Amino acid sequence: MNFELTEDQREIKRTARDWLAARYPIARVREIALDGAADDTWDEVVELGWPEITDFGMVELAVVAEELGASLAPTPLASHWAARLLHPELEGRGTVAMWDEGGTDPAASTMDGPAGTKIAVPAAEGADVFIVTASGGRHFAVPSSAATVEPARALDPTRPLSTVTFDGAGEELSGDHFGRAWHAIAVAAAAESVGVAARVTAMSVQYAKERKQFDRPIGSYQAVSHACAQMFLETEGARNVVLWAAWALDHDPDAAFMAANSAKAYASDAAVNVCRSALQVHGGIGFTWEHDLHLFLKRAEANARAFGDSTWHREQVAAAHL
Amino acid sequence: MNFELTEDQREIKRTARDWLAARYPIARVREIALDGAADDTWDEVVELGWPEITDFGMVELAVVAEELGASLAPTPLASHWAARLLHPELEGRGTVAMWDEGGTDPAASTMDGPAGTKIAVPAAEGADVFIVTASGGRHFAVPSSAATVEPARALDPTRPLSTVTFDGAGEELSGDHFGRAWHAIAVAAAAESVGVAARVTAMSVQYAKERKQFDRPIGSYQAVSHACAQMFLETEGARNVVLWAAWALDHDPDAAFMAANSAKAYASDAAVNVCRSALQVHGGIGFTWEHDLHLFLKRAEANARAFGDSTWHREQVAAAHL
Amino acid sequence: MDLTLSPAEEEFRDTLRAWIADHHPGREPDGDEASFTFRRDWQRALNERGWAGLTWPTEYGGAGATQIEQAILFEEFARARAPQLANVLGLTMGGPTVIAHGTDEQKERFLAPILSADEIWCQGFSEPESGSDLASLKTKAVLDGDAYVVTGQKVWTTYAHHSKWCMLLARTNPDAPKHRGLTYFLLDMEQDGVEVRPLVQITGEAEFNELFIDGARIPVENVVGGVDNGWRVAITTLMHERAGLAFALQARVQVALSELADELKGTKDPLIRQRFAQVAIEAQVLRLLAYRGLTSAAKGGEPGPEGSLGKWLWADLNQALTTLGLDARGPAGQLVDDVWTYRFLRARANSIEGGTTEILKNIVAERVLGLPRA
Amino acid sequence: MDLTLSPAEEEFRDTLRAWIADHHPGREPDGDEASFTFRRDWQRALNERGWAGLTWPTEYGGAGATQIEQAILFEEFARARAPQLANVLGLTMGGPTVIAHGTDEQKERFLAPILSADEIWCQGFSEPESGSDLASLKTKAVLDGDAYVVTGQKVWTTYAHHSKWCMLLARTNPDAPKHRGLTYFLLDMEQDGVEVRPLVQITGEAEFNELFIDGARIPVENVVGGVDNGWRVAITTLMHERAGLAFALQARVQVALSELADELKGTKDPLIRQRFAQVAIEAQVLRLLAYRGLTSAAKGGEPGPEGSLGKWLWADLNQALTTLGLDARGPAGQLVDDVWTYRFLRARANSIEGGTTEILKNIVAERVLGLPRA
Repeated sequence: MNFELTEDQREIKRTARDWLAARYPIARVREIALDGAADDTWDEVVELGWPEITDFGMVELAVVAEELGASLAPTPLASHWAARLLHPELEGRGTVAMWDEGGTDPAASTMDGPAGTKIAVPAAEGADVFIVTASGGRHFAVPSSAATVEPARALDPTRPLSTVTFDGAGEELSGDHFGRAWHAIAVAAAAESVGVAARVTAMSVQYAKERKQFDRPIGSYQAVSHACAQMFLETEGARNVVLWAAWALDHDPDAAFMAANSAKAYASDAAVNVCRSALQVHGGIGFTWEHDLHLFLKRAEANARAFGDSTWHREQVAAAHL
Repeated sequence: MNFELTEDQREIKRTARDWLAARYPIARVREIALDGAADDTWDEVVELGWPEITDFGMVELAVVAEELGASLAPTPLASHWAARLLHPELEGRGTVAMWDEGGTDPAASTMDGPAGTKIAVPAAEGADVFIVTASGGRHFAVPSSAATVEPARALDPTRPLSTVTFDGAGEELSGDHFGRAWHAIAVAAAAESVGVAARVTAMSVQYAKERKQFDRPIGSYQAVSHACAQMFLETEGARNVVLWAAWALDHDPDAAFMAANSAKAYASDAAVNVCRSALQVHGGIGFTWEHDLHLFLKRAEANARAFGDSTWHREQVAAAHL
Repeated sequence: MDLTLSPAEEEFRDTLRAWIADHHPGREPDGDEASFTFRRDWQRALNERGWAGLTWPTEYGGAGATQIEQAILFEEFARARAPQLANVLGLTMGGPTVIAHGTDEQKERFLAPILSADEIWCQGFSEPESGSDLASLKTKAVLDGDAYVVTGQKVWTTYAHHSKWCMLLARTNPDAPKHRGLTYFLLDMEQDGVEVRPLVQITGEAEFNELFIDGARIPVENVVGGVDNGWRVAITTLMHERAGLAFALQARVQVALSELADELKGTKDPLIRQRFAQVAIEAQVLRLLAYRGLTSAAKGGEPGPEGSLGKWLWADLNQALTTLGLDARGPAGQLVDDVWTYRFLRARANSIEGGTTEILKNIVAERVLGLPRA
Repeated sequence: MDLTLSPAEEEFRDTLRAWIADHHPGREPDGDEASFTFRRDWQRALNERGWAGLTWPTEYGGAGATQIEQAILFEEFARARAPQLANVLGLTMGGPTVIAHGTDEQKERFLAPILSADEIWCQGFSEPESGSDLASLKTKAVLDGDAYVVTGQKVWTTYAHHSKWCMLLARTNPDAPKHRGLTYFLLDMEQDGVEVRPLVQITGEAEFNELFIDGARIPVENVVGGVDNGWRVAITTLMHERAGLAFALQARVQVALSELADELKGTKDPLIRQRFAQVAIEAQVLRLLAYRGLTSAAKGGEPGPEGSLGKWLWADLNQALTTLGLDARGPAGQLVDDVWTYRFLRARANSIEGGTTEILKNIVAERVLGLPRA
């Protein structure tokens, strides 16, 4: 019984943090996300072995994902992981096309096969393979040659989304790994939300110490300090439940699915709550484009809606109990 | 356009407040509710004309009901009003038997006529007439001779509840007034919740000024002062929406039903929120039996569940809009 | 107690409603300049009818109408999705301040161009270091002959780039206690030493500006309400703004609510239905708070707590409403739509702008409930 | 990272589980005296097995077990709905305090009867005027020969009417700063000058007592940890309580949750389902916070923030859980049932007892986040 990262896991965390800090300082994130600069680190990412970390272990993946969230790195790694979890033999870079137009249930596509349109497909431009969901819980691997990508307007500018039309070509995937894969995808997304929440909590605490009004740091007012304490509670809670779920996916299959649904529900809400509250703590300055807070807020809001929102994941938890 | 009580309405309010303060100081309420002392003011209530205030005007009724709530008077007036609104020709003292065993929808009894058992019947002992709901939206007036009353354990000790079994005798009521009557009943209950909320808000503010910890009045801490401000907001809001609904029932039929559902939903929640928050402001002392706060809390909780809870009333509002 | 309109009020409403129907210029064009011209033309049309300064005294070009008639106007404008007025800050704050505290010469000089939108007004109160603690502001004004020389920085100045005049609060006495050393000026924006820079918000729009003031001059006759008396002048204007605002805000909420109802019509999702109903109910609570405010105002008293409560409740409510609008889109909420994404993001500032919710709670706790100051 | 038990821990769990199954005395009887005897007998049985002071050093009659084994015990007790231990405060607070701060004579005298439940302990810290501000307490102890004479009033003393010993915090130096003039005593309850009155709560039960102390005597050898050093002695015990408590509390929440799940099984109401799921998720969050605390403790460091976070989260969670239990009854919630009414009312104190949520948030803000003190 030991709820600490191993030395190896801590080393992975350090590497991720250092590499992301070097390649994706927030100014660089803004250049890519807001000014359209090209993101060109994929080869390095491959060299670091991160695209295949799905084979390595879910805790390791969650550790890297948290750092991804904390840095807002606009790399297509997360959507590639999702594709690779669903299609472990995938070659090149993948992504997942899961949302029917007008659909709301992440687990219930009504598409009749890999023919039709999907919305909100992450990192579609440059992807080699799309994993496309269809009715009856089927999954297809579709090469980019069979997909027409139309950029969409993403709420979160650090993560481009597209509308993608598939012409029907593609290979159906088989196996009994889809259930675990979707739960692992949820945990990875939840881990990113933890990273967002943690970074924004730290920013808020720092600001509350520095900003003075009425000759006192605003953090000396309970309206602010208790809001920060709440951010901390939810962030810590979210990180714990994400690590539990990640660990359980590899070591405790009985608990894993409910843990994963719990992680996505709780971490999505935590990141959203933290960012909304952080905006209040920051006051006017946090509402400006030049401040970084809105980028985190938009990531939190978008991520909360990706791969099933907290309401949907809670309903899965309810179904397991009731 | 004038959102103030008329001089007549203010006079009714003063009379109610003074009379209730004289007859039902909280020590007397405790004697009746907790020690089983007899409540013997009904003749005076009749003399004041309050049992027939249902004929007079809903704002007037709401004004008295708010004072009833603020005093926690254990008089059976509110349940009599409910009966009289459903059965304007009622003779003697009435009450309403509406909840089927296991039922949750206040508007959908499955009882086949005035035969069967109702739970949570207020002020059943000593009532002359029971208005009993049955399937298909039917209402029956049942004399007490046809009813067997079994006292139940009420959450709110100031308002006895009984399980009542009806033997089948009774006269079916007719008319097109039932819709308005049920909405008026909801508004009367909501007005009582406003009285509870207002009294408890005042108690809490007073306590926050007096109680010192760390050499400061606790009301100087935002954790406490903002909680009090929230109580005040919800109480004022609840009072306004109750008065609007009361006024609309007499003067603006198009708005009346939605206003009444809104009033019951909002005031129920307000009283519950205020009392729960007041317990936190009071700390340990508010958790003792000897302190009066729990009596208000129990009234707020019970009243929130009487005549349809806030979820049910919100659904009616949603149905009107959507 | 009577929530109906009087016959005269009903007649005003009907006349107004017909006038709006006749003059409504349609959908606002895109683009800052086109939008500004559109709003200015709309205000001019309203002013020609005599209604731009509806509650202003007739001697200053107003219609001398009641607060209730003003409320009717807000509601009818909202109902008809009428455009905003170009000179909203001049009409609701600048003009009333000059009327209450200005000299005869100031009234003569400033009021008519406010109504006609020939001169647009903006407000220079907040500074980067002085948000909630407004009285700590540092912009200073030093007397130099017959003019003050002003240096400092202001922020959140809506419409500054279209404005001729700025209601400027600046420190004239650095030695006095912080509330007592401020003066309320009317700063001519058309001069060297005043630089306006757009301040882009998280919505991507530049609704506000930053104002950099470096040696700008204000003639002494442009002091309003006396030197070192600026706090009192500003605060009465702010209270005025907050009470009247509640009505305008609730009217706009009703419009957004009905748009959301149209979108959600027929939805079976009980969670969405409950949230919608709660928002609808709170919108009524807000409307009734505004009615209470009208009743207080009609009795001629000081603005009651309704203003602070209303602003606070509105912020909570508008955030809940716009979040529901976003959430109801389901997974498509990851994408920007034409309505709710913007509204959701914009609404995040509701609990900050014009008095943070924390400050409003302090006001209610201290001034209404009499709780001790923190 | 590894959330599994070691083989040794698994063996302990299995042994414990079998032992509980063999010795479980069934449902607790009604009535204060009968209930007390029942809990005392249960503790004695446990003590005969050597597990009453599971984590106490073996030299004092404990089992010298790890915090993890203690957590296993809490979980197994909760799982089996085992009775509470009669001397819970002696076991979790009094004993550890004596072990940490007591003299050899005190250890010799006091520890064994705690384990055997021959002498029950209660805690005399809070006073009517000193709740969150514990250090302002007024009960005074004046040296008179070889004993202190104590006068004052204590409140919220669980089990005082069954207790032989009271952990009493009293002021011995009225001139020192408030934290520096307190001493930690062991007060013999069986004497004139100590009066216990039941304090009935909103649930109708008298779980706590008031303690009126008028001239009671405490021999000097019953000072623990030195005169005027009581604050430090008490605070380490409180921290100890809070960290260990989190585990016991989460174990009980799991039980209540599974009972609620049984009741709600098959419900179609999406609102109830969402609320249940949220509670179930937060119960896991609480459990994991407790695991974090174990990990910190195992590393031998100071108690981390988990204790304060856990107590705070538990209060929120248990209130949400019990409110859901009440709400799920629908209109029958107006009536008292056998489970949820009591639990709902009892849970209202969760955010007050053992540190109010406001104080816990202060602790997190100041000591964990380093925010300035208000």
